[in-house]
Amino acid sequence: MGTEPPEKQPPSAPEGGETKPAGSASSEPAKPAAAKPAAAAPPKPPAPPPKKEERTPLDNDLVKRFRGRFGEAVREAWLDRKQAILVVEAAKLRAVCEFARDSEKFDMLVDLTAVDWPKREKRFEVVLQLYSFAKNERLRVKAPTADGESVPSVTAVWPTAGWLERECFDMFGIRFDGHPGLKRILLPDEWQGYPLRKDYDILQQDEAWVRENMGIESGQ
Amino acid sequence: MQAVLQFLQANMWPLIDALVIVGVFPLLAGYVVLLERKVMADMQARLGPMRVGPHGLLQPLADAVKLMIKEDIIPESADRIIFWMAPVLSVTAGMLAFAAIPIGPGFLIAEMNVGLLFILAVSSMGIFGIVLGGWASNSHYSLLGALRSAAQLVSYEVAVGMAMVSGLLLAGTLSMTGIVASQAEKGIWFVFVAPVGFVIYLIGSVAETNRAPFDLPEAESELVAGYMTEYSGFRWALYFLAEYSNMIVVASVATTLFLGGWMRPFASIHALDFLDFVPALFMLGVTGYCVYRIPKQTGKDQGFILAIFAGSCFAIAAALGAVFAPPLAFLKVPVLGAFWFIAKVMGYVYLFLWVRFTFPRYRFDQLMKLGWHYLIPLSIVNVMGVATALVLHRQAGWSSWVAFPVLLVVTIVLAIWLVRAGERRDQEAARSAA
Amino acid sequence: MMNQVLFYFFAGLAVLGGVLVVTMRNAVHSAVFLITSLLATAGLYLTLNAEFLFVVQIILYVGGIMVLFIFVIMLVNLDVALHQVQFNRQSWVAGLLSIVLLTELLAAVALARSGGPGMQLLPPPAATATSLEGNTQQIGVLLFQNYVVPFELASILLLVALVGAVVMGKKKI
Amino acid sequence: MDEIRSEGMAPPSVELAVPGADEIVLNMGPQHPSTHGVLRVKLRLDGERIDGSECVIGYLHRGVEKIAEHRTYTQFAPYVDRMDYVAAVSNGLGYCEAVEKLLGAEATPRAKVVRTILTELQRIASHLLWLGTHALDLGALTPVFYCLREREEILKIFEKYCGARLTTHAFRIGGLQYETYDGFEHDVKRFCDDFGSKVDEYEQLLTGNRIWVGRTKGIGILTAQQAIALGVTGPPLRASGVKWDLRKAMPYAAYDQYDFIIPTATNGDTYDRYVVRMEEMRQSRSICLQAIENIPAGPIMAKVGKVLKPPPGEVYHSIEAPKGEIGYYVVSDGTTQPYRVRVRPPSFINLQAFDTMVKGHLVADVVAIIGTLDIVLGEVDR
Repeated sequence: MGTEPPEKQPPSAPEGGETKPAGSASSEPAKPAAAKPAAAAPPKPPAPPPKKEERTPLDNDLVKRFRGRFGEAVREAWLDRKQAILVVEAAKLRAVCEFARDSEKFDMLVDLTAVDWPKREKRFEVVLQLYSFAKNERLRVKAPTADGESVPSVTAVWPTAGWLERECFDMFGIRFDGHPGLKRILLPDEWQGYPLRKDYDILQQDEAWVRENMGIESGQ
Repeated sequence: MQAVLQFLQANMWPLIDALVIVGVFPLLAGYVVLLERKVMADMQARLGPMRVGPHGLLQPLADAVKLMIKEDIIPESADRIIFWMAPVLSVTAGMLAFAAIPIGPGFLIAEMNVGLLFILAVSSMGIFGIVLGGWASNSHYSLLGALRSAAQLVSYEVAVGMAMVSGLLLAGTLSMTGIVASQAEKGIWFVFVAPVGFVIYLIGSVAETNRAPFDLPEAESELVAGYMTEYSGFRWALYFLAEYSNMIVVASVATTLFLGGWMRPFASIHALDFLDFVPALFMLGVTGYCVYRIPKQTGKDQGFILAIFAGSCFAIAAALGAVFAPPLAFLKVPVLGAFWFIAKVMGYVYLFLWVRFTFPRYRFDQLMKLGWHYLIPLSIVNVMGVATALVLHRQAGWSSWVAFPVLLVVTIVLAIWLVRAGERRDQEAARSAA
Repeated sequence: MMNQVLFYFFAGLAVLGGVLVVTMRNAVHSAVFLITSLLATAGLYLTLNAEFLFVVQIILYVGGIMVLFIFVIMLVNLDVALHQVQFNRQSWVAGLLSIVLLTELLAAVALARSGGPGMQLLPPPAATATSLEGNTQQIGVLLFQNYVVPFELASILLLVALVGAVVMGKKKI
Repeated sequence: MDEIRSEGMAPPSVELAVPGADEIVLNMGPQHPSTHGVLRVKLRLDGERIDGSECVIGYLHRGVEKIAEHRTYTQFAPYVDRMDYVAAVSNGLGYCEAVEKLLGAEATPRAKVVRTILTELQRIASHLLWLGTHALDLGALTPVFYCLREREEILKIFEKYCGARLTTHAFRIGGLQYETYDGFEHDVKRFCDDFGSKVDEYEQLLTGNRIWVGRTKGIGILTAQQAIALGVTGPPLRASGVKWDLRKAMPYAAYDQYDFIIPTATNGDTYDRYVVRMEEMRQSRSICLQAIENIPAGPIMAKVGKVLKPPPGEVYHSIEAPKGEIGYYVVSDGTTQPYRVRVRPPSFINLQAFDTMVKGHLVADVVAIIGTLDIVLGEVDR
């Protein structure tokens, strides 16, 4: 990847680059239920301005409850494309998840993955997609973590996390504390490196393989 | 030497019969396979083999040639001698059983007074081919298939044997010709006297030949090909041959025991004697259809092959018709008998195929349960019912038109009760487990 | 003549099979030779025109009992036996016993041939092949009329053995 | 089924501890006729019963998520077809809608309806393939041919529409690439009209069959709590009694315009999943028939521009694929290439429930349970 994204935008900073205002404005009335915001938040602006800012800070009841329970551990909360995002401290992840499941009725862990941001202070972001059957709402919980740090496993909260955390470990090398069997899942056990990290170089892998197995230098 | 020659001379006709069966049977089995594939294709909205010969008529020959020239592979860790011996044993047992099967009133290799038991004994030896083959392959799939096969055959043999007993009680003899003669004498096929026995035999015989839905030993979704997994080429073909010969043997036994053997339908009603012309007319019809299809074939050679086929069908039709000529009258009963026998066997085999393409496969414990919990008790009830009816008929002087239906009703009522009780037991077990 | 050829063939096969059953190291091979031996015995019955016995021998011993034998042999891991010495020190006891048995048999045959008093072990050769036609029926009559009590006793004994085996074999009933 | 002693296995797994005296470990696959691809299952057996299991996956891993980072948004679209290759249209729909959401664009009404029709046809095709292979696994030889016959009709419609049958790449970001061909409505209508009686025919073959019921009832039970805890979605979740379908819960494409019901069952066993899928096929047929009545006129592509440069940010969008919820989590850094694309594969997550479902069953039931999960290894491994 050539370009590095803007690392951390202040939530209200105007967004540069090309904009496509037509779609987002007209889409609003067309899909009344399609993209329901995670929480029907009263402070949200009723009609989104046709500009390109997708990231609006979120401070609705749901976030307030999380903040009330975990205080500073809930770092940030915002809406992106009408989807609620909650950034929490990695160390508190499990407690937050338990709270989300038990008190906020987010009873299904839809997905657990990670994103690598090499330039950030904490390069990984563990991303959990939660869903509540009772409220028909989604919530995205993010927990930044640095390379070498480990994140508390949420397998005890949602058994789904078992394989998802293994995949995360497989692809990013993020360790999950308390996972019952953290080992590679998609890649062979003897695989070197973590492919979905941004600095993972396939050429380097190939050269190493050729050197090791064929005894020649790769021509790639 | 002299003695051997004498022996050969004395037993010339049976030996020739045997040679004919051994020589022709593999071809026949090949055509049964073709029939199976065609029937399957028809039921599954397909065409089936169409390439080798018109409508795939030469497919069996092509298959045979392919299997014979295929590389012969013996797994390295296999027990070579037993691996070699097992399919031979299987096919021997299958073919040996033909010795006692009366295809027509004269067409029979060995007239034995224990013919039925002989068939039972010889086919029970066929298990060894399967079990030893599975063991000798030294593969887990094979071994599991072999073990399943052995357990299944031993279990269902009981039910099949008891079903046979119900027929034997009616016939009063173990001789195969005697059984048919007895049906001719009584003027009724035993299937109408002991239908429950026939149904049990039908189910049991499907299980005994390892055919779907009881094809657990070779269930491809679980055990790849069961005991045949490591076999290839001609050895595999031998197993295949054994399976089909077993099928034909059980069908022949059913035909003899329950379906009146070589007798034509309504043999005792002389008003229906015109049915004797059915064989010739049927073959004529087949000939006519072949001739009708000849111009529709692509290419001359295909048409030529179909013409040959039509010619041979016509020859058979002519032979079936010729027996009505007075000088050949002595051939009438055997030739027509052979036709009816083969027709009935094919009808029975068709049932096998029909069942195979319709039903899913049993699980092994369900299969064992069907055998032990339902079929065996039912067969015992059935034997008792038939025996009671016979006693009432012979000793108490009841009319057979009263005794047998009454006992049949009793048997069926008991059977229904048995099934219901079994279901209730299952439900209770499921409830207590949950 | 033909009968004699067949007799010696079957008898030889039976003896050979018997010897190989004992000497084979692999249990499955032993079982195969036991089957051979049993089949040869069945063949002997056939030469005697005892068709029913022939068939029953095959159904019961070959088709029934031997299948279960092989079943068990395959289920139980017998690889250990392959590496053990088969002829241990008891072999001389076995040898002695077989010599005693052979002497006994020979003596019995000799005595019967000499036709001494009370030594008519073999029935007089009155029954010819033709008169044996309906021997199935004769066996039936003997078993179910003349010897019905011993027959039933034997059945009960077998039933007891069967139940006992199930009770011992099953972990919980 | 190769028996592997524990020391023969490369890494000692945590779930499968060293087997005890009475336990053996049975290995199914990766080359096995009924694991539906290259799935390897290690079963720990106590006699005939299954004590525990472990799925070994990844034999078909192609690094789809990594590939996405080196392609533009448009270039990546064909790759998603290769994940669940028996339901490529659904995968494509999910991806296209996710990127549209990221762009803030929306497909035109006409495109939406055509997308709905094709996706529902794809659902029928996927379920047909499932039914055929599932029945084949359980020994019923015939249904698979009937199913393939009907699936062929659907694939023909796809072929006429976009030229491809399996990996269709039918949609584009912002709408459709192709206008529907002449007679599209007629083809779909004819298929739907025929299909109703065909489903009844399959049911006649299987539903009341005692062997079928015996093989499927009470096998692989998943309660609603277990299903939710394991993240199971799609028909397995609905068969457990949770009336939840993304088409209703968070409508996408044109689903909010049509009447259909969400079939559910109560026991959560293999039979119920079968019943639910059969009913789903009927519902899909009904949706197609409703949609074909009134396809709005208009353009098929929204104005999204030639070069797609979504503003920085991220979006998670999921649709109800035939196998469950397929979700795309797309992160944009404002360039033409996605910064990260995460696929939430329904097969992968549903397969995780295998261990729960298989415990206490017989080895022969493994085949039924793998079949009833309706997994595609291309999607499990990606």
